[in-house]
Amino acid sequence: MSKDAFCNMISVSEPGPGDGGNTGSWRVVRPVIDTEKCIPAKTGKPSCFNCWLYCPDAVVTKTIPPTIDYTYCKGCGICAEECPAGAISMVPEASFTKEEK
Amino acid sequence: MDNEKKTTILSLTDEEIMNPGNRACSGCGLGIVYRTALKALGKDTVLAVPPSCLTVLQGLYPVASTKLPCVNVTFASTAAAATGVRAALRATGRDHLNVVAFAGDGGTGDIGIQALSGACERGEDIIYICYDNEAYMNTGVQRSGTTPKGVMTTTTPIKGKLQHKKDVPSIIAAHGIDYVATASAAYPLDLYDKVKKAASMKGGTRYIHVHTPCPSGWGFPTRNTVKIGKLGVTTGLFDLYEIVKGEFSLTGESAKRVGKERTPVTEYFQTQRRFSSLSDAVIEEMQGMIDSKWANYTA
Amino acid sequence: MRQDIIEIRWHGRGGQGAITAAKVVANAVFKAGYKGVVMAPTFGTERRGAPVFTSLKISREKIYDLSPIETPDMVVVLDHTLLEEVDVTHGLKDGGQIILNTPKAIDTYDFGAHKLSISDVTSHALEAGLAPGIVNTGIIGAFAKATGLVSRDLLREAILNEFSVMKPEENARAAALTYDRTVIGGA
Amino acid sequence: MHVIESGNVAAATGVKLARTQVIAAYPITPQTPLTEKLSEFVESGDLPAEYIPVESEHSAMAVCIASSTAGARSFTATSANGLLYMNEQLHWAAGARLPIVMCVANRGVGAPWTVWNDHQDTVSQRDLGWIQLYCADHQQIHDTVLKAFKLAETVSIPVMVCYDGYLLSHTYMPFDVPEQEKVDAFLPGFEPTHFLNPEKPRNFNTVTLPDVRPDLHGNTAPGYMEIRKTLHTDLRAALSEIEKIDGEFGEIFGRGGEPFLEPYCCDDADYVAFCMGSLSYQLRDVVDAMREEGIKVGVMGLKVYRPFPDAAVREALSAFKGVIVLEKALSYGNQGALYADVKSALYSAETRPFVHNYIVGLGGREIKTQHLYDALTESINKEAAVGDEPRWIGLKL
Repeated sequence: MSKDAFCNMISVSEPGPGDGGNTGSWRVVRPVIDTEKCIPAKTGKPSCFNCWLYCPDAVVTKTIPPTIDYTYCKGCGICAEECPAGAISMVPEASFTKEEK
Repeated sequence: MDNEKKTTILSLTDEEIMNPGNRACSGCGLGIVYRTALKALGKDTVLAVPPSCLTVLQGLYPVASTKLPCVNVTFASTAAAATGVRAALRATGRDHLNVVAFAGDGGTGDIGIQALSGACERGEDIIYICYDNEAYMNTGVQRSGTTPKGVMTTTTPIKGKLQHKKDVPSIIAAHGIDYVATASAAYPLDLYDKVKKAASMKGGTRYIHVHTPCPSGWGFPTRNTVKIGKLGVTTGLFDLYEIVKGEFSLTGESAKRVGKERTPVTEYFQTQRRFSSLSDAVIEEMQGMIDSKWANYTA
Repeated sequence: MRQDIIEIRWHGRGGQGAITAAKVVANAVFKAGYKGVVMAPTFGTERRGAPVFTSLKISREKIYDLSPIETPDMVVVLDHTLLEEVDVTHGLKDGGQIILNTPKAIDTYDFGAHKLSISDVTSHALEAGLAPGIVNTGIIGAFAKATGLVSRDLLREAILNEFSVMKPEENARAAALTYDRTVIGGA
Repeated sequence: MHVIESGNVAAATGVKLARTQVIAAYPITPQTPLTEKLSEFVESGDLPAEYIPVESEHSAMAVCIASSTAGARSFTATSANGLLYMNEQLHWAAGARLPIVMCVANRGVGAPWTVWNDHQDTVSQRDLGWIQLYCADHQQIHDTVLKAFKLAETVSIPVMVCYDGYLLSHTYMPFDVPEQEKVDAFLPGFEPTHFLNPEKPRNFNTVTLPDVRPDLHGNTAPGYMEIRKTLHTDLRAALSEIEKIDGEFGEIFGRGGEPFLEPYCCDDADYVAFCMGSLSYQLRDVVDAMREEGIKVGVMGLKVYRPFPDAAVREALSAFKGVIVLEKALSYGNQGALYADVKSALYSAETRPFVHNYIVGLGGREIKTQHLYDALTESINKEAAVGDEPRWIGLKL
C-alpha cells in the first residue's frame, strides 16, 4: 500500500460557511434597518457601523447602507440594541412568512 | 496603551476569518470575541482548541467555520499543544506564524491550568486567549473556577456558588510572562488592539483573558450581550487592563473610570437570571470588594 | 546455569562510581574479545552514600540471562568500610577473589577460602592528582592486576575513553599506580 | 561501531540517528536516563531538535500530537504511571493517525508503588490503536526505534517501542551503532500528507458525527465509525508493512529478518515457551539446559503485540504439542492477555497444542532461571493443566 493510502480517512475539516446549516432559520425576530435613521446611510459617509462591529455572526456588512445576510443571521438583536440611532427594529418573522405567502 | 494608536471602527479591517452559519448560540459573546481576535491575528496563524463552545462554533466534520489551520486537542492539554505546534514550526522553518491557544475558562483555569502554567514557566512563544463565560457552558452551565460568588448554575442550583471567582489572569501574571491582558466581548476594539499587541510581542508567552457574556448560561435576552458586557466593566467588577513586562495599567473604559463614579454592581446583577438568588449580604460584600479594589487604582 | 560466564560483583556507595568502574572494565574486556558483556547496576532507588552494588557478567559468548548475580566469581569492594555494613562475600564461590580498597595490611583480613587482593586505592588516586575519594579508576587497576582479565594497556585505553573530558591522564595514572602496587594474597 | 551503553542510551541513540525534530518528555523511573540523554544530545547540538521539558506526561503527548500534526517528526518516552497519565492522549494520537514514536521502559503500575519491571503498563494499553513492538536486547531497542519511525510514517499510526525497565533500560551491553548515512538511506525525512498549514487551512479532529455527511464538494465524508474502522483495517495492513520494513532494514544493516517472532531451538521442538521482551532471551538458557536433559523444547519471542500477528502465530505454534505462555502482565479477573490472544489465534488451527499460562516477575520479582526451568518442566509434564487459571512463578507466600 502507498503511504497516502494509509491516511485517507481522518477528521480534517475544510473551511466553508454554513456548517450549522442556514442558521437564518433560527430567527424568531428579524433585524430590519431603517435607512432613514441609519447614520452612514443618512449621511452617505462611512461612520458608526456598530451593527457590523458587534455582530457575533459576521452577517452585517460594513457598507453604506449596511446589509444583513438573512441566510445566516440568527436574529439575536445585538445590532438593534447597539444602534445609536435606533435604526434597526426587530420584526417578528411571522409577519414575513405572511408576506411571502 | 493609551499612547499607542488605537484601532477605530472605521480603521478595523472588514476581512472576516470566521465564517457565518456556524453553530454558536444566537447572541453568543464568543462570536464577537472570536471574530475580532481572528481579525487581529490574521491568516498567518495556527490555532489549538480544546473541547469547549468554540469546538462547536468551529464546526462539525467535514465543515470548518474558520479559515485557519486548527488542531483540536484534549481538554487539559491546550497550552502544551500550542507548545508542540510552535516547536514543530521552529523545526520546519515556519517560525513566523502566530501560534494561538483559544480556550474557555474551564479549559484554561481549571482542567487546563497545569499545562498553561508549564507553558508560561517555560516562556513558550504562544498567545493564549481565554474566553471566560464564567461556567462550563458547553456541557450545560455547571460551575467553574471563574464562576462568581452567588451564581446559580446546574451544579449550584439552589444556594448559588459559595466561593469567589478565581483570578486566573493574576495567576498567569505571577509567572512573570511578558504580556497579560484582560478584555471584554463588549469592547471589541480594545480586544483587537490587545491581540495585535500580543501578536507583535513574539518570543514569549502572552495571555489575554476575555470576559464573555453568554445569554443562555447567564439568563438574559440575546440582544443584551454587549450591554451586559459593558455593565460588567462600568460597575468595576471586571476590569480592562494590561500587564506589560510587569507594568500594570488599566485600559479603555476601565481607565476612564478611575476617580469617577462607577455603576452600582447591583444594576449588573439585576440583568441576569443567574444572580437571582443573590442575598443582600452578598451584594454588599461584592460591592465592598469592588470598592476596595478600586481604591487602589490611581489615574 | 551456564558455566562459561564470569560473574563479578562491585560493591560501592551511591555516587562513588562503581557503575562507571564496571563500565570501563566492560569496555576493556569487550575489546579483549569477550562478546558477552552485561553490566547491571542496583535496580531501584539509589541514594548517595548508601551501599550499592553493580554486577558484571562476561563471557566469550552472548549473554541472555539478565538476572542478578547470585554466585559471583569475584567481588570488588571500593571502600573497606563497606565490610562492616555488607556481607561482600555473600554467594562468592569457593576460591573466588576479593579485590579490596583498603589502607590496612593484607594480613589484617581473613576471608577463609577466598583469595584477597588489596590496594590503597584512595592514596594512589590522590597521588595521581584526583580529588579525595575518587577511587573508581584506581580500583580497576587493582582489579586488572588481580584477575588478569584486562591488560594494563587496554585498561588505560578504556579509561581515557570514558574520562575523555574529566581528568583523563590523572584517572589513567591512578589505575596504573594501583595496578603496580596491588598486593595479591593467597587463598 | 560497537558501544557498551545502557538500553536507554541505545534508544536515545536511535532517536538521534532518526533525526527526530521534536522531543517532549517528562522524567519517570526507569525511563529517565533516556530523557536525560536526549536533552544532552539537543543541548550539545549533536541533535538539532526542539526539546520541550514539559510539566507532565499528558503534556508530553500533547506536544507530540500537536507537533506531529504540524508536520515534525516527534518522539516521547515514558513508563508505567506516566504512560497511564497519557491515556486519553494515546487514544487521540492513534485516532488522529499521527506517526509519533514513543519508547516505554516497562514498569509495573501502582498501587502499591513499584519502580521495577513488568509489562502491565503497556499490555493494559493494547487497545489504543497504537502499534506495540517489544525488544529483547539493546540492539533490538536501537534498531526498533529506527524501524518504528519508518513504520509509523508509512502507515500513519503511532508506534510504541517497549523494553524492560531496569533489566534492559539500566543494564549495559554492547550494541552496534550504524553510520548516519545508512540510517538516512533507510529513513528519509518526514513528509506528512496533511499538516497544519495556513496556505491550506484545515481543522483537524473536529467533532465528527455518528453518521456520514456530505462535504463542501458534495462528496460523502465518513462518520466516526468509518474513521475508526479504517484505523483497524490499516493496523491489520501494517503487518505486511512491518515485514517489508524489516526486510529493507536487513538489506541496509545486515540485521533482522524476524519481524514478528524470534524463535530459538524451535525447528524440532515438541514444546515451546512463548513470551515478550528480555524474558525470551533468559529462557534460551533454560532451553539449552532442558535440551541437555533430552527434552525437545524451544522458545519464541513475540516482537509485535499490536497489531497481533495472529496468522504468523498460528502458523508458528499450531504444530507443537504444547505452548507455554509466560507473561509479566495480567488481565485481572481473567487471565494473561497474551495467553488469551495466543489461544484465540490457535482456535482456527486444524491441530491445536495445549496452551498453559504462567505469570512471572510482576513488580520486578526476580525471575530465577531455575524457576523457569521448573515451570516448563511442570507444564510439559501436563501438571499445569488446571483449566485457564494462570500459574504464578516465584510467589513466596
